[in-house]
Amino acid sequence: MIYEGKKKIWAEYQKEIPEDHYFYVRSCIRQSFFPASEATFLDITRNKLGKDIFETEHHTTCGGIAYHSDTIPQETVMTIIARQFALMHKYGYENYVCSCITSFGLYCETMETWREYPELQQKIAENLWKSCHLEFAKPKFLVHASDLIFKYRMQIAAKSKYKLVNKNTGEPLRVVEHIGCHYSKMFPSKGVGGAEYPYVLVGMVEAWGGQIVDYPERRHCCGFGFRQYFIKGNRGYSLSNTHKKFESMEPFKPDMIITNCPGCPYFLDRWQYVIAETQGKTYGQDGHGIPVFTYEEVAGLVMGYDPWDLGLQTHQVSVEPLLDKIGIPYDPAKKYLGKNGKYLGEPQKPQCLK
Amino acid sequence: MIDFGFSFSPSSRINLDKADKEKFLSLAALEPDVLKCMACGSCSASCTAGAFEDTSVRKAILSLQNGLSDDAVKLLNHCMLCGKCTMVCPRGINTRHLILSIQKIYGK
Amino acid sequence: MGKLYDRLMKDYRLREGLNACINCGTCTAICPAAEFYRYDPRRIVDIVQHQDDAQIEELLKSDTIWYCGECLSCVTRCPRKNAAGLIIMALRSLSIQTGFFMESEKGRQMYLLCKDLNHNILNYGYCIYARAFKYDAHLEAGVVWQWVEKNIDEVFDRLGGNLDKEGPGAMRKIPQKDLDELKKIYDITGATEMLENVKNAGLKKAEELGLTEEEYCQKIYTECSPKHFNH
Amino acid sequence: MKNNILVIGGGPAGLEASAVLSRMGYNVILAEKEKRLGGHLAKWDRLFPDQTPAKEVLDGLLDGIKDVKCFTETDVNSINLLDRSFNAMLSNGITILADAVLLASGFDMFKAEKKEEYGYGIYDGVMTNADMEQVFREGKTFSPAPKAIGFVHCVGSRDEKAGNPACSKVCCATAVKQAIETKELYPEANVYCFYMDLRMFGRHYEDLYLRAQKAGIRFIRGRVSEVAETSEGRLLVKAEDTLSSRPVKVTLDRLVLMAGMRPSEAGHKVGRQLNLSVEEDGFFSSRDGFLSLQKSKLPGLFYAGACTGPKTLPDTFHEARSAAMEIDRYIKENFRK
Repeated sequence: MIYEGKKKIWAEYQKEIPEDHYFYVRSCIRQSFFPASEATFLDITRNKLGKDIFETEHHTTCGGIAYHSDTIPQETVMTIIARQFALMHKYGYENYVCSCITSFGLYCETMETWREYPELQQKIAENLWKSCHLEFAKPKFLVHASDLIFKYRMQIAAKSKYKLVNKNTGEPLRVVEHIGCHYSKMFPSKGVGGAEYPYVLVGMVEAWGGQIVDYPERRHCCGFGFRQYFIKGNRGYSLSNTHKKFESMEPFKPDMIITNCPGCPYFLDRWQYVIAETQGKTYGQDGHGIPVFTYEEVAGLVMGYDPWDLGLQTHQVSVEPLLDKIGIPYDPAKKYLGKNGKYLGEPQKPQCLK
Repeated sequence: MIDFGFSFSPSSRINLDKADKEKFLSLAALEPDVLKCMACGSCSASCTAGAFEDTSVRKAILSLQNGLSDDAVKLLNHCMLCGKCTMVCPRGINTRHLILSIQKIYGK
Repeated sequence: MGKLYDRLMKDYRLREGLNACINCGTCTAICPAAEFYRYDPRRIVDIVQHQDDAQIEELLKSDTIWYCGECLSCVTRCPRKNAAGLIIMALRSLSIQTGFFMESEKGRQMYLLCKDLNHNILNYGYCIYARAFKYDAHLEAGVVWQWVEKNIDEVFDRLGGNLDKEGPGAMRKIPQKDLDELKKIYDITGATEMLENVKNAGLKKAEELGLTEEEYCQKIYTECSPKHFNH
Repeated sequence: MKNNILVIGGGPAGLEASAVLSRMGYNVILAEKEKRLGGHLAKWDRLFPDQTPAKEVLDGLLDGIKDVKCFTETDVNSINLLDRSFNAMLSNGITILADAVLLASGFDMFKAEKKEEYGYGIYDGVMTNADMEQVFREGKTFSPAPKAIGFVHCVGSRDEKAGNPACSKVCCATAVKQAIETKELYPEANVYCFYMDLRMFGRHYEDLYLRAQKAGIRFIRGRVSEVAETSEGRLLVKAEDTLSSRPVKVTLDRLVLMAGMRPSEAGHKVGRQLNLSVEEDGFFSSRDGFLSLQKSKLPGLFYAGACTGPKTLPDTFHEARSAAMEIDRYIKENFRK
């Protein structure tokens, strides 16, 4: 592997990411499975870095998952998107940051289609007025929330308490990155680092002391596949694709996985559980899995957030071996406590996965 | 063990690393012309059995190259050895003879 | 040029996604569905570009068009700027419009997908709504999700969420006025009508099979014929 | 008085045209930007279809230019048309007044790193056709002996995303030739060619293909989709075997990319100064596509070789000779009345 070669490609995909003043839009999946990640994103950007990230309770889903499950027409999803953009405009913002990769890809695709077919844009603007009495507008800058954390990665590093380093050996942790397919595969220029060697997560990991591990199925989809997951009879597709990735990364012995898509960490985490429970196979050390994180969780960890504030207790693959490796303290007794210290009981133990 | 209600799907991907080269080389020693196929499809187009069953010399050769010998044998199962494919092959492969050799080496 | 092809060409995704295909196979080479289903996106693009309505109709009635996971990895690779994934999306829409989706096992799954996802959107404002995501239907979500489900309000409070509460935050209660706007969008952009058609087609089928709605849902949720797979 | 003819480019086209013009009695001045003459030919080992050593051809060309004034490592800094002669200032400070100019600026190799998914310049085992010729030419061997090697046709050719929708004409035959040479060096290795169409159009080319098949080289009809590095540092290559409609993967030690032809940057620099028109593919446009192939729209300025699109060496030599004849006719009609 020639690192310099990758650097040359990264240099060609420089995406303009404004420093401040964003309209924030949440992700359905991240809210459901990783609510603490979105909370951490807002806490870091607003309270630690002093940025203006605005959220309104009036925004909704972008409809992307329903659209990619083929259950609503393109015109419907475009009008919902137009409504989100219009809210941004209404609250006086022109930079739009979204938490979801499916949304991000769909926004890029939609804006490109509008650009190519102005008559369609006109129709959507009319739909928007008819349904919501909102004024049509488009963001000046569209970024994914991982783009922003990438932009602030050095500031985060400067405030960090821990590094992605094995405290016993002093060696950088071996980190696998997984980029959501809809981040840049459709429009390479919209992603930091392009489509083939995206830099958005690599940059974070490098800034925070870790070492990126490239492996043959790095670019492969986690296997979500929308309808391929929602219908139980189709889930073999989803499972098989994640399995293919883990078989490919196994010889590289990664310490952890970082992701920028909300769905991927759920799948990469849970399919390890299914593989372990059905095949008896685990990919981490001593019967453990390889822990999978959102970029917000990793940012939070290096900045010294309490792992249970980050929601790591809701992962199926246990994170403790990695926390020990880095030297991040945690209180096992507090893992399953509610907000006011109420003990919520413990989840059952998996049969195979430690 | 938990029954999740679904299971792994078999992969369709041909893995050339695992293609059995030895057997193919022994076929090529006996039938050097097997190497000359350029996948034009004249054999399949003229195949009498191919009109009714999945029979194709072209596909059988390809399957052997890909290490899928069971598929290859299946693709020749309904061959009646009429020899039309031998007549039309632009590379002059004695396909009829080749089919017999494939059956001999790979058949059960 | 056939009528189905004409209808496909009205779809912006087809116009964007179909240039001349050279059958090079870069899409199929890395397609997650091509590896785990009997599926070859290259051939779909080729069939569509031949503009033969009989073949297109066969596609619209087949399981084939429902195998794609819409990851759009094919888009990056095509040397002719085609987008197999977008073409599939257009084919699926047409299959639903024509009612042909009811003729394949995978197509009939539309009933449940339309019902669940859009129920979430129109009632809560989310595609995925944590409270509706049940361990019983998702054993793979793990024993940890069983725990989350049991303590869902506590867990969301603990993790900085705002489950079903007023104001901004994760999984907040989205104001009714905003949900009403979503419903209006559905009404004027054809989603309501489409959902109604999918629903009626499914209920009719259930009746034909002598199944209750619940039994029918269970059937399409779990069934998976071996014909979809490679071996 | 001898008429001055300026030849821009010292590759096969420029050398052969210079030789013919000089035999005709013209005063030929040749400007070549590189240190040595011969262009891409000088970097090649053997030539398809019969594996003639490139050096033999190059030596033959160099024999013909004994009376030509050659400036190497010399750019054309500026050039313009004065009345009916061209005034060119070379980077070595010499100014030339020429009655006719032959543009033989050839082609640049497509930059294989632009096909990011193939990992040229990133994965150690990935190389180009030109790299492979250098290996052959220097008599180097791969150690340990490779177990599997692949050749990828159409890299940066027939590829709209790479900005080159056209076929580069020579890559199929080059790939098959290099595959045969590789198989000769490493008889135990599995050798694969990934192609979309095999364009073996020339005399003896199909024989080359047949020879490769008989040598056991495997032809896979599918364009390589992506390349990655395994934990052992080998290359995992994925394509579709479109003839069986199934995805395929193979692990290789080396992957050779057939980088195609792009218009020469240096040629464009000259072209811009003279307002020469280029077609959509970036190559210069001839006055017409049949009878005036060697003529530009500018009187006195002629083309030969790959500056008007991908060409084989024999094509290039034909063009060089016919350009010399066109120049001769032009000089006789315009300067000797």
